[in-house]
Amino acid sequence: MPLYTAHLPKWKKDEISEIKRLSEEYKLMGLVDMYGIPARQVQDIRRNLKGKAELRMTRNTLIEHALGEIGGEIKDLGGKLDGHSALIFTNENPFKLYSMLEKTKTKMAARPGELAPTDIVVEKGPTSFKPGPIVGELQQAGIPAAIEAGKVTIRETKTVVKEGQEISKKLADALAKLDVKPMDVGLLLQAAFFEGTVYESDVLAIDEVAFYNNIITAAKQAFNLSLNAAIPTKDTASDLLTKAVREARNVVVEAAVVSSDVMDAIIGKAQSQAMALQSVVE
Amino acid sequence: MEYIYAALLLHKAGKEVNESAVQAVLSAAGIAVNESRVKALVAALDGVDIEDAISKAAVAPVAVAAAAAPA
Amino acid sequence: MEYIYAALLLHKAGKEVNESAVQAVLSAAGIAVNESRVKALVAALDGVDIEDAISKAAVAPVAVAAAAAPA
Amino acid sequence: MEYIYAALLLHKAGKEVNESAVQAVLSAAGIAVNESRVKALVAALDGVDIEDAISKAAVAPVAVAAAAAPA
Amino acid sequence: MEYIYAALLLHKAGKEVNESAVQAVLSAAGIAVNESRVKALVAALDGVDIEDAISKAAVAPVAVAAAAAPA
Amino acid sequence: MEYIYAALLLHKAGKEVNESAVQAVLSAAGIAVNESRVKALVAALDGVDIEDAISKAAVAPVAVAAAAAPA
Amino acid sequence: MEYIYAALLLHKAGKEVNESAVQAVLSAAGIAVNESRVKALVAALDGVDIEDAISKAAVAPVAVAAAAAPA
Repeated sequence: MPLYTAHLPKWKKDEISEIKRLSEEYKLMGLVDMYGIPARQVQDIRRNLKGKAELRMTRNTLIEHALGEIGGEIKDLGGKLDGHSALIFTNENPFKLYSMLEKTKTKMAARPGELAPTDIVVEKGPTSFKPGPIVGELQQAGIPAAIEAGKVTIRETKTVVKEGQEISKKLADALAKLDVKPMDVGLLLQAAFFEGTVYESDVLAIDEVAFYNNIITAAKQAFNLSLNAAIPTKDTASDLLTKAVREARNVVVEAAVVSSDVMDAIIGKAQSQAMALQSVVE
Repeated sequence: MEYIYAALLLHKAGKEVNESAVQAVLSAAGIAVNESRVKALVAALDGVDIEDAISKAAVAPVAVAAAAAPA
Repeated sequence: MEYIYAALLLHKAGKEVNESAVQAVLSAAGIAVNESRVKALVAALDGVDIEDAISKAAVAPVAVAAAAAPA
Repeated sequence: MEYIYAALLLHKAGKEVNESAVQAVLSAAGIAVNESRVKALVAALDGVDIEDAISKAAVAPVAVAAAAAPA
Repeated sequence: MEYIYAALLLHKAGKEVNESAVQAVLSAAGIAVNESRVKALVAALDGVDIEDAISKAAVAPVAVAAAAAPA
Repeated sequence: MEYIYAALLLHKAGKEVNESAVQAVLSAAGIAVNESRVKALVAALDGVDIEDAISKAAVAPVAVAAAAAPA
Repeated sequence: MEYIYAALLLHKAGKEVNESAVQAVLSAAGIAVNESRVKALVAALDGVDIEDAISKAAVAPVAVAAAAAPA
């Protein structure tokens, strides 16, 4: 390996050793896709990750060199490299990094030719524009614009492009003017090397809402099982008693078994039956 | 309401809700019976599915709860 | 439920809900009266404010209407 | 209410809800048994589908009022 | 559920809900008692305010109804 | 509640919920296992359709008050 | 769902929900453990208030009804 790098210029050698140093300093080394992220957004993301993760943009060839010199399983990361990859380092595990990156996503305007990530809707209402050629531009983009009370106004809420469809140049321009930012931009974790294993993006995506709902479901199932199978636990003993009493009350009222504790409920039922019948009769 | 109770009583006991039966029940309760009200009751109940009408009473509170919940 | 209706009938008629009165009403309806159930009913009603229990039932349908309307 | 608990205990255990069984359960719990209440209970439950009655939500006017009030 | 009713029965009778009492009630009902279940019940009930749990039942039916309504 | 989760875990894994299996799971979690609770759990689950029991909503009475309050 | 059950089991037992503990519980239940799913579980739980999620489960039946009612 040293022979291989021997002929590299000094800045390249420095870059490679910097990557190696970072890979030793951090538990996780990952690849993120930088495609289409404007410089300003990259700055924002870098700021948001400060103290949690370090982003390093460098040439693919240098990354490959570094991976080769480190050796071992980490070389598999090289297979995930593409022209827009950057390196990311953190001490978090890959799942946390993934959700962290999801959270640092920001919105930006669509560029011509991009696909709508969701249905793009233009809301009804006045705009800040004064009457002028803008009205025609909006209309040509399929946006129902008109002049009302001396202002350019969107006459009705309209879905201008469906999810997955291409955004035309006219529409992209019009949306930008209306300050509609439909595109999510952020770093997409392509793969991560952590504690001896390479994790690919498909295993890293965890739907946090679904996950939370699963916890609730599990707790509900446990509660249901405890009550329905009458298994008393510390958490459910009181609920079990209430269930039993409720069942007893139901029987009392349903079968009109008189019992001093529930006479009000029985009379109430008889009375509401009487009122129901009366409303039919009158 | 006592006329209705008498009708329900007869119905629950599986008896026919006719004028003489209603009259008998009310009298037994010591109520001075108004004959035309008995006639009106029996006439009004003609063709009414009492069981069905009663079961709506049980439904009412359900509606209350359901309606109250999202408020 | 017929025992309860008999009690409500007597109550509405302003009569005391005692064993013999309940028995008389049920018999007039042609019901074979179970003495223990009559006793149990009268015992269970002791101390119960029937008017109060009735008025609570009255709250329900009103609430239904009120709650259902804006829904 | 203890008479009902005894009945449901027997029912849930798959036993017949008859007078002697109810009496035995109540006595074992140290309750002084009132024979006519036991008779009344067994008579009232005669012909009742207990499983069905258990699952039917009883109309509780008091609770309804409480729930409806803040709506 | 029979174990739970046994506990309620004892509570209503003003007795302590302990292993031997639960066992006695269940045996009187002709149930082959599972000792572990009795132990588990008594252990789970330790520190539970039974009266409080009972009082909640009066409110519950409305919720049941509410939950059932849209189903 | 951990005993219930152990049962759910075994059930979902397609394993039989028997004493030794429950014990193994709880021990692996570092829990000092109470043998009679394990026995009680397995006994209570005997004949129970777990799939059915976990999906049938059991209303938590405590929740009623909480849910009703903001209504 | 087994991974969630394992996590809740550990949580309820007052144990830390870490990778080795989850792995041990799942293995004891005879489940072939997927290491990266375990890692994902532990990572996803970080920042989740399990106690809070559990308490939502108790409220849920009512909440479901409330949400469904106006539909």
